[in-house]
Amino acid sequence: MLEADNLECVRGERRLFAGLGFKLEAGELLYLQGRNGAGKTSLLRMIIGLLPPEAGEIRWKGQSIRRNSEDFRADLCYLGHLNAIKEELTPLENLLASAHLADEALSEDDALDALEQVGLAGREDLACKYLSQGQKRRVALARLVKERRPLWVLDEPFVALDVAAVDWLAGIISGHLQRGGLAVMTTHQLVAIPAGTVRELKLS
Amino acid sequence: MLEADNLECVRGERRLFAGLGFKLEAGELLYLQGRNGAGKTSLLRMIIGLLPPEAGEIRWKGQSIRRNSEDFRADLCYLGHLNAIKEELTPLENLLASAHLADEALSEDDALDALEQVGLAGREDLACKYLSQGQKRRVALARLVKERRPLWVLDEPFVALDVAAVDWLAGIISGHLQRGGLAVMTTHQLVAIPAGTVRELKLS
Amino acid sequence: MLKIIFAVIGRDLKLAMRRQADIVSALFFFVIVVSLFPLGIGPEPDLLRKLAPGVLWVAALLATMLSLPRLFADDHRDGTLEQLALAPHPLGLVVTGKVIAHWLVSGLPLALIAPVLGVQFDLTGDGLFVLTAAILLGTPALSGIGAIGAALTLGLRGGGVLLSLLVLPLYIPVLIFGAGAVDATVSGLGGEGHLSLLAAMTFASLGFAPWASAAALKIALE
Amino acid sequence: MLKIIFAVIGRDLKLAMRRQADIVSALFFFVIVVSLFPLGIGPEPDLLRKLAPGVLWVAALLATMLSLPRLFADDHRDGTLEQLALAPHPLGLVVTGKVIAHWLVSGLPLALIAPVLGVQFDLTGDGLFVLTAAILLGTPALSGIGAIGAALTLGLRGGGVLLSLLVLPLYIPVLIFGAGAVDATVSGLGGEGHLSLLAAMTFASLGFAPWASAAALKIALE
Amino acid sequence: MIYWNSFADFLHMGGYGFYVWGSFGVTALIMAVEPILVARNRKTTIARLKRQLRAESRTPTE
Amino acid sequence: MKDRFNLYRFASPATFYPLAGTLIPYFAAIAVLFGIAGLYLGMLVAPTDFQQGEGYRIIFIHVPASWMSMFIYLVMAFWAAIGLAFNTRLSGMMAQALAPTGALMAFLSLWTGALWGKPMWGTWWVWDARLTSELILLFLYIGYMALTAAIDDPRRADKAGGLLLLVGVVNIPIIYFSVKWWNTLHQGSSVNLTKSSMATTMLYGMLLMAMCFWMYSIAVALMRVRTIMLERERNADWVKAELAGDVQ
Ligand code: HEM
Ligand SMILES: Nc1ncnc2c1ncn2[C@@H]1O[C@H](COP(=O)(O)OP(=O)(O)OP(=O)(O)O)[C@@H](O)[C@H]1O
Ligand SMILES: Nc1ncnc2c1ncn2[C@@H]1O[C@H](COP(=O)(O)OP(=O)(O)OP(=O)(O)O)[C@@H](O)[C@H]1O
Ligand SMILES: [Mg+2]
Ligand SMILES: [Mg+2]
Repeated sequence: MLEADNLECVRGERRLFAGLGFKLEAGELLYLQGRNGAGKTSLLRMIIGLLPPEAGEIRWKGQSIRRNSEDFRADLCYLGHLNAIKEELTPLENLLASAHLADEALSEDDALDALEQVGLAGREDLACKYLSQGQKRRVALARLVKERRPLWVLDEPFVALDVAAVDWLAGIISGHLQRGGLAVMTTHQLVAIPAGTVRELKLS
Repeated sequence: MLEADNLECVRGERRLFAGLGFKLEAGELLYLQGRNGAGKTSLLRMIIGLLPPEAGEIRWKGQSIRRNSEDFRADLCYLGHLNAIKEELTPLENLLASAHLADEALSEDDALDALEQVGLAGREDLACKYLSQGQKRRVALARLVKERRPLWVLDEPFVALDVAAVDWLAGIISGHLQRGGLAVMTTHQLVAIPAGTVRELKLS
Repeated sequence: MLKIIFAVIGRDLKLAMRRQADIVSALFFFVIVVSLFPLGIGPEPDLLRKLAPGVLWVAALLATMLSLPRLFADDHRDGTLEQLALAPHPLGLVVTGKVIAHWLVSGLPLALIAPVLGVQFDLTGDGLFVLTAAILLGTPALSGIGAIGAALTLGLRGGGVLLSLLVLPLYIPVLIFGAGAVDATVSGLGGEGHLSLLAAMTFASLGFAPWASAAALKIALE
Repeated sequence: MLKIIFAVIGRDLKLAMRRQADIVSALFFFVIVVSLFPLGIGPEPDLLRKLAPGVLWVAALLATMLSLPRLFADDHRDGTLEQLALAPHPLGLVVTGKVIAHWLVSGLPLALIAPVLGVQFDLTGDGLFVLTAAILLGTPALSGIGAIGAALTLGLRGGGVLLSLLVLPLYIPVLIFGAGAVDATVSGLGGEGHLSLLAAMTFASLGFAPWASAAALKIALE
Repeated sequence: MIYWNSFADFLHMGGYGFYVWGSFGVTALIMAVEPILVARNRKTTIARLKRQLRAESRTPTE
Repeated sequence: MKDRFNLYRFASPATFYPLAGTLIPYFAAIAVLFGIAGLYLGMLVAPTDFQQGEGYRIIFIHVPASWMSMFIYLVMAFWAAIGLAFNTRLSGMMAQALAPTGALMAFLSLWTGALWGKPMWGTWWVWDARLTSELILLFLYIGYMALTAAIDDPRRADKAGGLLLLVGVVNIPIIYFSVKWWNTLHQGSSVNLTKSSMATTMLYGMLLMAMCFWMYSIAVALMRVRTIMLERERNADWVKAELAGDVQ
C-alpha cells in the first residue's frame, strides 16, 4: 500500500540518505532505526508529505501522495515530537477539537472512554497546562484509541511515558496492525510490538 | 550532604506527596521513580530551590538551601526537561555561554573536546536549530563532561538519545559518582549506572 | 466546507474565552493608545478633534497588529498546525476560519468601543457613525492581510517586528481610506466612496489572503 | 559583579546580531509609525510641527513595548532562564545585563534616528537636539519599567497584551516629560527641567527595576 | 437650619443640578450595585462549591 | 510569644471567616449612619460657596472617593508586603478583595472630578499631573485585577500581583503631592488639622462622608473576602463543614 522509491534527503548541506526505498503492506510495521541525526524525523515528514523529497517518489495505494494529497491525508494519522494539544483546553476538549478538525466523528462518550484508557480518568476537566510531561503525552496518544485510519506515522511515541503506558501503547499499535492497518514508527527505546510483521529500516 | 525532611508538595489542589524525606551522601545516586504525574519533576524543582515546598526543609551540607542559596547554587548543576540551548547559536557558542553565565571557567579547547565526546564533531559550527532532537539533547549534555560541581540534578536525561549516547551518559554519571559527586535523577527508561550506590525513592 | 470553517472558528473563540485576557486586553490597548496621544500632544480640543480619525485608526491598526504574531504561532509551537495541515481538506479553509475568529476577537470589539472614544474627541453624531462603519468594514481586511504576514514570518525569531515591517505598508491604504471616510464626513463631503472602497478591500483580502497564507504556512512547515 | 553583567550583555547582543531582524525591525517600526501619522491626519505643516514631539515619543514608546514580550520569553521557553536563576550570583545582576542589552538594541537606535525624523517634521536645531537627548535619557527608563512588566506577565498566554496594559500607564510620565522637554524648548521655555526629571527616572528605574523583575521572574519559575 | 427654600431649588442646585446630581447619582448607583453584585457572586460561588463537593464525595478521585 | 500566636490565629482564614461575618453588618450600619449625617450636613445645612456656587457640593463625594482610592491602594500594598514577607495566605485574599472597590473609588474620583471640572474649568478633562496620576491609579487597579485573573495558581497570582502593587506604590505620593510639586489647575489641599480654610459645616460634612466611604469599603471588602476564602480553601475541612451547613 505504501511504497517509496529512490528517496533522497538533503538538509542544509548534508545529504542524509539517497536511493532509499521500501514497501509496506497492510498489517505491517516499518520500524525506522538510526542514531541521533540519522534522518528519521526527516523521512517521516517526507512520508506524510510535509517535506518534499529532493528526489524520488512516495506512493499510497499506487498514487503519488503529492498528486492525490487530500485522499492520502484522509487515510493518515500522524503523531510527531510535539503533542499538538492546547494547554488552555482540558484533555476532553482537546480530544474532541482535534477529531473535529481532522473531520472525524468522535462522540463525547467515546472520547471519555479513550481518556480513561490512557489513565487520565479524573483529570478530564483540568486544563492541560497543569499536567505532567507524561500526562500531556498521554492526551496526545488518546487520539489513537478510536483511530481507524489505515496509516499511522509515529515519531518517538514512547518518549516520556512510564512503563505501564509503554506497554499499553504497544498493545494499541499491535491492535491496529491486526486490524490490517499500517504503521511507520521510530523509537530509541526497545519496545516489542506483540503482533504484526515488523520490517526494520536502518538509516545511517 | 543533601538531606530533605518532611517535604510536602501541593500542585493545584492535589497533594502530591507529604512527609517525604531522604539523605544522600557523597558518591550516591538518588533514583526517583514513579508513574507519570507522580511528582518527580516537582520534587526535583524543590531540591534545586525553584519551587518552595509547602512544608519541610532541604539542607545541603547542613544548611538550609533557602537561607544559603548562593552557596548552594555554586555547588549545583541542573538539567531539566528543556535543553537550555539557544537555537541561533552554535553548539560551541552555547557551551561557552552557559559556562560563562554559570561563572565557570571553560576554555574553548575543553569545550571542543566535550562536543567531540558527545558525538557532535563536525557540527560545532552549525546553528543548533538545524540539529535533530537527539543532537540538541547532546549539546545540553555536553555541559556534564567537564562539570565538577558536586551535586547533579537530572530530569529524564536519557530522553531522545540513541543507544550509544545512553551508554555514554551512564558512564559520565558513574564517573561523577566515583569522584565523590552526588546525583539525583529520574528516568522511565531502565538504565544501569555501573558505579556508585544507588538509592531508590518511589513516589506514588 | 462551511463545517470546517465553523469548527475552526469555534475552537479559536473557545481558546480566546479561556484566556480571557485576549479580548479585554486588545481593547484596552486600543483605549490606552488613543488616550496616550492627548498626553504627548497637548490638550487643545480643536487640535484633538482634527486628530481623532487618524489617531483612532492608527490605534486600531496597532491593536490588530499586536495580536497578529500569535495568530499561527501558538498552533505552530505546539504542533497543532502540522495536524491542521494534514487534515483532509484544503488548508485555506482552516485559515479562513482562523482569520474570521481573529477578527471577531480583535476587530469587532474595537468597532464597538470606537464611538465611545470618538465622543471624547468631540466627534459629531454623523462622524461617529461613519467611524464605526469604517472600522467595522476595514478591520477584516487588516486581519486578512495580517494573516499573510503572520504566516510568512512564522517560526522566524524576531518575527514579531519583522511582521510589522511587512504588514504595516500594506495596511496604509486601509488607514488612508478609513481615516479619510471620517474626515470626509466631518467636513461634509460624504464618506460613502471611502466606505465602499474599504468594503472592496475587505472582500478582496478575505477571498485571497487565506490561500496565500496557507501557501506560506506550508513553506514554514517544511 | 560587572563580569556577569557584561557576560549577559555580550550574549544578548550576539543573539540580536544573529537574528539581525531584531535591531533593524524595531527601528523600522519606529520609522513607519512616525510616517503613518501624516497619512492619517493630513499634510498641514503647521499641524505636523505641533504634533512632532508627541508622535515621535508615542512611536518610541510603542517600538520599545513591542520588543518587550521577548525580553524573557525566549530564555523562559528554552529553559535558559532556569539556568540563569540557578547561577551562583543574584538574578538581579543578570536582569540588569538584559535590560542594558535591550536598551542597546531597541532604545539607542531610536535616539540615533530621531533627529532625522524630526527634520521631516520641521523641528529646529535646538528642538532636534533636545529631542535626541530626551529619547536618549528616557528610553532606558522604558526598558527598565518594561522589564518588570515582561517578568510579571512571563508565561501567561495572551501576556503580550496584558503586558502593555501593565506597562503603558507607567510609561505615561516618561511620555509627558519627554514630549514636554521638546515642547518647552520649541516654545522657548527651556527643557532642562524636563530632561533632568527624565534622567532621574532613568536612574531610579535602572537601579530598582532589575530587582523587582528578578523577584517576578522567580515567581514565574515556581 | 436647612439652607434650601424649596425642593425645586434643591433639585436645581443653583444651575449646577446636572453636575451635582450626575455625581451623586452615579455614586449612589455604584454603591448600591456593588454590594448586590458581591452578594450574587457569593451565592453562585457557594452553589458551585456545594455541587463540586457533592460530586467529589460521589466519585472519589484516586 | 502568646501575642504572636494570637496574631497568627487571626491571620488564618478559618478564624477570620466567621469574624468577618459578624463584623460586616456593623460596618454597613455605621456607613449608613455616617452617610445620612454627612448628606444632611452637606446637602441640606451647609451654605453655598461664594466662589463656586452650589457646584461645590460635589466635594462631598469627590474628596472622599479620591482619598479612598489612594488609601485602599496603600492598604493593598501593605497586605502585599506582608504576604511577600511572611507568606501568609490571608494577605493575598485581602488584596484581591479590596481591588474592585478601590478601582470603583478611583473611577468615582475621575467621574465626579470631570463633572466638577466642566462647570469650574470649562472642560471635562485636562492632562494635569494630579488628574493624570489618578488615571494611572485606575489603570494600576485594572492591571492588578487583570494580572491576578490571568494567573491560575492563586498563590502565584498573589505574589505577582503583590509585586505589581509594591511597584505602583510610587504613584500615591505623586497623586497626593502633585499639586504642590507642579503648578496645576487642580486645587491644593485645604483640609489642615491646625487651620482649615473651609466652613466648619462643610468640613464636618466632608469628614462624615469620608467616614461613610471608609466603612462602606470595609464592609464590601469583607463580604468579598469571605467568598474568596471559600473558593480558595475549598478543600480545607472548615470550608467543607461550612458548606455542609446552611451557608448564606
Ligand atoms: C477628573 C478630574 C479630577 C481628579 C482625578 C481629581 C483628583 C483628586 C484627588 C486625588 C484629590 C484628593 C487629594 C488631596 O486630598 O489632596 C482631590 C481633592 C480635591 N479636588 Fe479633585 N480631582 C479632579 C477634578 C477636580 C475639580 C474639577 C475640582 C474643582 C474645581 C476639584 C477639587 C478638589 C478639591 C477641592 C479637593 C480637596 C482638596 C482638599 O481639600 O484637600 N477636583 N481631587
Ligand atoms: N502548576 C501546576 N498546577 C497544578 N497542577 C500541577 C502543576 N504542575 C504540575 N501539576 C500536577 O502535578 C502532578 C505532578 O507533576 P510532575 O511534573 O511533577 O510529574 P512527574 O512525576 O514529573 O511526571 P512525568 O513522569 O510525566 O514527567 C501532575 O499530576 C500535574 O497534573
Ligand atoms: N532545516 C534543517 N536545515 C539543515 N539541517 C537540518 C535541518 N533539519 C534537520 N537537519 C539535519 O538533518 C539531520 C537529521 O535530522 P532528523 O531530525 O531527521 O534526525 P533524526 O534521525 O530524527 O534524529 P533524532 O533521533 O535525534 O530525532 C540532522 O543532522 C540535522 O542536523
Ligand atoms: Mg527525530
Ligand atoms: Mg516530569
